Amino acid sequence: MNAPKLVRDLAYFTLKQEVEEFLYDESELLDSRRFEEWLDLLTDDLVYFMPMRRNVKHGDQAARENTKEGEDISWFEDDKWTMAKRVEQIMTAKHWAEEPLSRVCHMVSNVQVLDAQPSVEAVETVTVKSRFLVYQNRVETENYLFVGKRTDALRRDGGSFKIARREIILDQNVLLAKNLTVFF
Amino acid sequence: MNAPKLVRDLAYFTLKQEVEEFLYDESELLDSRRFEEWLDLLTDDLVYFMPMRRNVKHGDQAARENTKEGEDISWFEDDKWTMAKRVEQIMTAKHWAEEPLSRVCHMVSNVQVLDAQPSVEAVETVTVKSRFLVYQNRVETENYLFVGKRTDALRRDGGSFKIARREIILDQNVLLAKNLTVFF
Amino acid sequence: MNAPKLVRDLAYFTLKQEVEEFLYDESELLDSRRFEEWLDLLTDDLVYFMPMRRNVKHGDQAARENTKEGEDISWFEDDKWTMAKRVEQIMTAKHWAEEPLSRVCHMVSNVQVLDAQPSVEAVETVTVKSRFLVYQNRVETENYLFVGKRTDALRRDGGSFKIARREIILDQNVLLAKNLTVFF
Amino acid sequence: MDQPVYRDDFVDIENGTISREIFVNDGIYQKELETVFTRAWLLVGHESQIPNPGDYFTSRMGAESVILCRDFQNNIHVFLNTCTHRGMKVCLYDEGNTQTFTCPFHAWSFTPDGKLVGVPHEHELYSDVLDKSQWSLIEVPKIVNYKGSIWATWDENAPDFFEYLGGAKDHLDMALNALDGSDGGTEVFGGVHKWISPCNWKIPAENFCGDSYHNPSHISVDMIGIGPSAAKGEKGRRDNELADAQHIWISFPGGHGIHSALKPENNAYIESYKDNPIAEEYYRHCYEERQKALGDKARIVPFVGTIFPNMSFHGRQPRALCVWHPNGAGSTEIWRFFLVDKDAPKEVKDLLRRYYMRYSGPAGMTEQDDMENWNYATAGSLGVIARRHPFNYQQSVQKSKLNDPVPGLVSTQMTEENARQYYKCWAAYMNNQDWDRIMDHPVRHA
Amino acid sequence: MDQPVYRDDFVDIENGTISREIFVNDGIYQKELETVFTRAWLLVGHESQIPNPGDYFTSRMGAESVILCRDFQNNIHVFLNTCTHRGMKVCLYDEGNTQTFTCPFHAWSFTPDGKLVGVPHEHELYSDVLDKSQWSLIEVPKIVNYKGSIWATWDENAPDFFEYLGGAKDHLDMALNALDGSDGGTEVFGGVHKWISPCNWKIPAENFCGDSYHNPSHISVDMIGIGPSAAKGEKGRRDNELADAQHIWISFPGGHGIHSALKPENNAYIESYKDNPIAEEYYRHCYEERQKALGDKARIVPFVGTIFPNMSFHGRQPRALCVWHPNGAGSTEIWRFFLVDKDAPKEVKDLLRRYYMRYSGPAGMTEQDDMENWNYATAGSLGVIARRHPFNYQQSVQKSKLNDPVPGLVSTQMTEENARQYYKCWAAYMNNQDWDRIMDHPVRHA
Amino acid sequence: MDQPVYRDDFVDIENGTISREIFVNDGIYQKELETVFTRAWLLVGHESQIPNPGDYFTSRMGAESVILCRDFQNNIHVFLNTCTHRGMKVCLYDEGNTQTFTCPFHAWSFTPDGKLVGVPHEHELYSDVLDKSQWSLIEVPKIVNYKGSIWATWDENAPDFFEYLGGAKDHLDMALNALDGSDGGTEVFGGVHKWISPCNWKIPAENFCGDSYHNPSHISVDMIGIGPSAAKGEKGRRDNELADAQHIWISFPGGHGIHSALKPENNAYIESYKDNPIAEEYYRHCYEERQKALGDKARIVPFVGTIFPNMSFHGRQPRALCVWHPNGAGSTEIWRFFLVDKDAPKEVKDLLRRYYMRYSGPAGMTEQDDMENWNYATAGSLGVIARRHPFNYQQSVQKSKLNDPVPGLVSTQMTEENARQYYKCWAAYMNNQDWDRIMDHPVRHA
Ligand code: FES
Ligand code: FES
Ligand code: FES
Ligand SMILES: [Fe+3]
Ligand SMILES: [Fe+3]
Ligand SMILES: [Fe+3]
Repeated sequence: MNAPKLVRDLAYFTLKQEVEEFLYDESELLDSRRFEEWLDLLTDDLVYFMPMRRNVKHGDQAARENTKEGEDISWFEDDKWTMAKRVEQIMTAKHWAEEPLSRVCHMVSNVQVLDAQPSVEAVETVTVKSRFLVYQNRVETENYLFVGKRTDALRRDGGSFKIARREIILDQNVLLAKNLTVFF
Repeated sequence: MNAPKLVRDLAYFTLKQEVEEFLYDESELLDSRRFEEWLDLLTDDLVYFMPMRRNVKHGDQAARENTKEGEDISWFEDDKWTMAKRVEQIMTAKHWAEEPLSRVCHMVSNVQVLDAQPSVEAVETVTVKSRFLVYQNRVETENYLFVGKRTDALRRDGGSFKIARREIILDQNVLLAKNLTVFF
Repeated sequence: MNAPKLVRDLAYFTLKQEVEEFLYDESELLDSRRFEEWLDLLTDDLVYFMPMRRNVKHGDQAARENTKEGEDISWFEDDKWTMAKRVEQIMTAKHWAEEPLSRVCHMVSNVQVLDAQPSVEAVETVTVKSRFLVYQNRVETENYLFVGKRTDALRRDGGSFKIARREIILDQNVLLAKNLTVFF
Repeated sequence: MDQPVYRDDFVDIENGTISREIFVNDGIYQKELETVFTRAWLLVGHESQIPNPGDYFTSRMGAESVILCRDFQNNIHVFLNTCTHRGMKVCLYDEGNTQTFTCPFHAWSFTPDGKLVGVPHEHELYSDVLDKSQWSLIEVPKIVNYKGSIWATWDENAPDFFEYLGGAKDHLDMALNALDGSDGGTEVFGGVHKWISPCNWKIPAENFCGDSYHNPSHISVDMIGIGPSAAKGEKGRRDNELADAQHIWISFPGGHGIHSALKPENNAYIESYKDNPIAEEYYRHCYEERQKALGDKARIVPFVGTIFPNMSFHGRQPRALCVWHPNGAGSTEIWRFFLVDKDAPKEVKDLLRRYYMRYSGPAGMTEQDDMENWNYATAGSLGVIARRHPFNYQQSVQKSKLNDPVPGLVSTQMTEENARQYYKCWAAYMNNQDWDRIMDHPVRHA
Repeated sequence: MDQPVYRDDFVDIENGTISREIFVNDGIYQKELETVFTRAWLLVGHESQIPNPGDYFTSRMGAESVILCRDFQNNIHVFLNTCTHRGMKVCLYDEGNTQTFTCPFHAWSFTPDGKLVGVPHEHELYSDVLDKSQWSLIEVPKIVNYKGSIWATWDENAPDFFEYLGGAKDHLDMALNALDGSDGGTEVFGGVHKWISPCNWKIPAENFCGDSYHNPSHISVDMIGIGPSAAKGEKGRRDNELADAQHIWISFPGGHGIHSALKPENNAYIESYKDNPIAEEYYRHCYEERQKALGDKARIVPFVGTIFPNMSFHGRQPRALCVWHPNGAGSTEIWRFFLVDKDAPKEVKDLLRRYYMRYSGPAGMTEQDDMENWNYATAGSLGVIARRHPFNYQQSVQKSKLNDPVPGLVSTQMTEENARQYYKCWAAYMNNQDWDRIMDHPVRHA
Repeated sequence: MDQPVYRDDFVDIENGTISREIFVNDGIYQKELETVFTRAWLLVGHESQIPNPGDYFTSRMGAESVILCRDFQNNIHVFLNTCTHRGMKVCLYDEGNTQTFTCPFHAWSFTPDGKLVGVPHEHELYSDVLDKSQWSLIEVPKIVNYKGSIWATWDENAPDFFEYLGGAKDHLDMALNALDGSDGGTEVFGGVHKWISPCNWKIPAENFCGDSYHNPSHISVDMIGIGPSAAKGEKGRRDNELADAQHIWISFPGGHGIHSALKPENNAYIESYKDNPIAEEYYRHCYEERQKALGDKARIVPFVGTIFPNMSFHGRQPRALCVWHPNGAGSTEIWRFFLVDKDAPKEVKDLLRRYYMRYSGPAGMTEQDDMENWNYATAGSLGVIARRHPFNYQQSVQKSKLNDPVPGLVSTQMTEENARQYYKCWAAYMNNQDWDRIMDHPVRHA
């Protein structure tokens, strides 16, 4: 089976546990609305990308299904500066779309370590895939469910990691939410 | 990053694995409707608390967002005796709200070990945070989705744990279900 | 607590990690529509079973709640040949119910190793329970959520496993989807 | 198509039948919003939720969001939660304190007394056209603060609240007064239960107006015992202090239905908080105090009741004020405010809070089974064939007496008379009748 | 607004056009519930689901829940699943066995023959007012057990079932008889497929009344082969035993549409279960037995058909009885009961079960593609412009013959005549016409 | 019940009030679909989305799916996405290239010019009955390609597009021309934003027709700065190149409303892409080129506008074409196509893409706050009491001038005149008036 190629040895599983901890801690920061602390988890050269997804005929998926980074309009193609602005906006307390603040829950599952460079033992950058379910509930009865996949490039940062790249595949075509004010 | 403070060493990960096993086994008991066995997992001094959540203005969250334990009306502020009564009620086969029994699925993710006392190595009490998705399906087409966070105090009990305290944060304001007959 | 009986030692946790990797890699194959590769994960004597679930009175569950394998009509009671046909059908690009292809996300959680034969150390067959949330989104706004449990018999296959049996408990009565074109 | 206009034969209280249409028909639901909820007195909240100037609590009247607030002259107001410029909700919070309600859309701002005080660029853009005084927040014409409970109506011609309440007042009083009888000595706990229940709003309203016949709904809690003496082995879902009392079901003009009880002459207190000596002591003490204060009148003890159209109360445990907000023909948004004696000891308040939570609301072991029945009674009446078969309301027809042994149309046996009168009154609203006809009732002809 | 009353020009079978309104209009949907489903004979279930006294199976007629049960005198009944007191569903289970249906709300209880036998406190509360005999469970006036299949109608004036069925009976018989032709030798497997499909209910009903033209829907299964000889390399989705047969499409009074086939004189059996020798042997054997029993009549072999309004059957593989329950103008709740010879060997039953599951229902590789088309044919007709353009039903107009070569209005080439007659009959119901007009049909004028 | 027919007093532009009914009433919504969206010119897409023969893009007109495609003679067509046989959508893809649209149901097939070319078994089943030429795909009677933007109407009697557009053309031109003024020098980026917003479709349409008064909606982005000079410390959400300009609000016949600006005589370029020297250089260069080309006319610079009924554009940053597709009285499906100069350098295109994404759409920091207001302005107007209180449109009543300083009904101060005229025109459609009455407008009487 054409699975991620790393040897599943002790070093691998140790790294994976570390990565899981990191992703859970990250979710916790977001759901407890500690947005500035969350920003600190992003590298200065962050790429935060969420394409739109089209209905195309069998065989055309690779070429046409997703909008292209660096070329098309997508849902997100942000850098760190923009993410910081998004946080800054929430903090003004005048960002009506998040006032009152949403109740958000990030569930992360299926964590896969796809790659580790230069090596699992002395990792600098690890490529991680995960599944997410983000539940957003606002005001009285507004309710949105976002489900999909993330592929992250995590860069070693002392005892922890920083997010250098996050590609988010949201499994929707017409967006089934009025807004995308949550972070994924 | 202001993450849980424990050192992520072997002892930590071993404890965490144990805790995950416990939470999954617990879900399995609930979903297979082995309620009396589940009751055995609760300490006699159990506190089972689920606050209601309000929409409040930016900055007021800490003071006003959640109803307060020991003071306000909440969704649940139960002790073991009450939980036992809830189970007893289901077992009468006359608890119309659970007759026929719901089809329930507990998904637990993002397990975080926040604290271990007195130490990870010789743990007496471990504080665990997790995310849950509880899917409830009843009769023909009744369908409810509950998503949120739990913070548990697990007390060492021989080879396993018992639940001494469970605080449940359900990410809703107006409850989007007719009943709360499921255990979280 | 009447939990799965295996001793939770290092060998156990190592096996469990392996199993989790396998299940996540499997989900990834499905969600990235590498269906033929996924077929290779199924043994030739595969049993793929999903019963229907009835509303019955308290006490009748064991006898009457689920349709019976080898006797009743269920949602699925397939062998490998049939699964291969299902894949073959998608590949014709004329399977209208999957043309355009759905956007599918498999979230797997609560992985439990229920049994390992002949032993955890030298495992031939491992019995694994897990929870799933399968999110399916099609065309413009079609949206289906499938939540439930799987019990798999995984057979050792060199460094990995193959699926010899999968029993899927979908927590629904009247199916709340127009079709069951996704694999669970 | 599925929405015939309301027909008078839908409510036939002489023969004790009522059409299912009134519980499932979308057209009738719309008409209710227009004829009932724009005229009747509705419960909005409780004074203790807005103690200080600038405090507000976002509530609901019928299907609409309203703001209950206290202005800086300490006057209490109820406003429709919508900007008069272009309709944006001026408040998206459940509660809080504010100087002004400033609309997020174009920033018109209103003070807590409703006045439009801020209009950006008013001079350049609106000079001599916009009369600000005509564009205040939309306010209810009538409001009353009754022992802390706040009520309002959209009909300026509605009778005053006490006339509207009539004889039901004596019974509602018992819920709002302290246990020792002292006037309005209650407050509401923090935390208002709000949830959505798939039933027509009139079914729970009727349920509380005196449907004691639905006891079988609660067989499971009655079997296991969940009351304040349950740990000591008492069964049942509630204290047994009515063991020796005569239950009475009373209907009043305006459609209000009450279920109270009359204690025997000696009027002895019955132990009913055995699980907690402090509570037991408190209840006994209050009971005796009340008897000293009220004398023979103390023999009347409260149980439950419904103030037309959609407010119900629990006068005894679990003491609460409920509102059944219409939310579509087949959906009700239920709100419940829980009452407790202001001056009760902490132990008693805690015991009651816990009891309330295990008894009432979506997590309440008792009410869960009510809601299951309300839900599938509504669902079971949706069909074309079902709608051809009216509900049965023949229980204790013609068995009530006037003002005997207490004021009102009284039955000393279980009865659906309260329900029959409730729907007779409801029909008067549906026919847009004047207040005389609405308040028409057997007791008026006594 | 979007609900004009039904208009006669919506169904124009002379010109072969039918308005899209009848598939998407909410008002017309409501009218169907009131005019079609309260009068026509509907399939409720199968005798083999309730073998013993007290057994029940909860089913559906139109959009309403009904209970199919066997009383203790062994009589079969069909009741509306709603309490006559206040509408609560008296049964929330899919199936089971019970002494009484006791309502969870106020505990009125009914025996499986529908009688109201338990009314708590009856004497005190209902003496000389409640006539229990008038408040039994609401029962269908007409019911029939036809070879194990149970049918019912809400119209006491409806023609008897066999008159209603008319010539369609011979074809439905073939689905219900055993393969060897022995009378009603079938049973249903445990497990009833129930699912919700976003299409108007008439689209699948029409699809089964003889729309053989939609073969392109199934190109994917036809390409890969999923039938009982597929493992041996046969393509197609079904056995090929009709290879040498003359397909015939037949319409009958009452709107029923049948698609059967006529084998050549020699009527040779065609190998079609190559993947399994036991099945092959069983089918060959039954085929020959049937021929012995029926002689030349055996040349007629079943395929599919629709009994007006919403029951369809598969007479050949995958043998099944289907009901298309209306569930809103754009939604259908589909139920399917799978048939098999009572006395077939286990191997054959197992092979068929598996074949049925991979062919039919939401997991069925064939039906999945039908549903995709039913779904988006409905969705594609919702719009204002779309509604201005009727559907085309011109296929083989005027090409059918009367009673040649078999009874009925027969076409020996693919045709939409069955559909045209189906909607002509549907229109008669919509116009509340009498049964003579409803049963009016070319064969009546032959 | 809640659907009174449309009443003329709902729109009272003399007194500056408009009833909330028109934003929440389901009956009025249905009538809009029938009277407005079947007659007005609607934006369908952009030529650059279908460059080659056989290319198609699936779009929407009103609430219906349509196919924009290019046939093999290079002609552009717009078809209803529904099969003329039985309604199945002939295209379930968002875009692609095809030889034919072949229906998955019964395989009728249509070429990209709409012709029905394939009917299986045509000869046997349809000989001399089916006139294929009458069953082509349903095509719009009028279509126009205007500088790449494709527009269509279902009304063959509609005025030609340029007559329909009238004076609004000059302003829309500025969005579709390149920055240097060269004719139609724009293309759309790949990727069309599509999302569902819970508001009535007219609220955003009105918002873009000149509601500059809603600036307070954007206080958060204005506080922090998100524009192309923000990294250099500029605040505000957009470049400040209008700092020295005179804003003008213009209404045109047909209900179109425009908000543009008039630069001072010297018409100096204002630095506004400080974060990126290449962009700064490009903008300055284009600005000067445009001035050379247009001279004094270059002083008019675009901002935003709405082409009646549901198309809006952003002429300046973030340059885009928006469509507010009706999706129910309380729901709008929003589509946005983003424009950029064909010949702009990659750096500029990238900078703009990123700016567009952080500004517009569901992830746009600016538009998110608009949508919050549109959402709860709709929700806040649903109630029975709310509907009794009309919206206020009194801003700058009678303050507009005719053709001064530019053509049209012009206001040099913020105004709701564009909105008032928009709804006056909308009312004409609702009353099924002829095109003369629809196009009636003060400028016609100048
Ligand atoms: S809507 Fe409130 S200020 Fe305009
Ligand atoms: S509803 Fe069935 S007993 Fe009252
Ligand atoms: S619906 Fe398109 S071919 Fe029949
Ligand atoms: Fe009750
Ligand atoms: Fe088919
Ligand atoms: Fe804006």
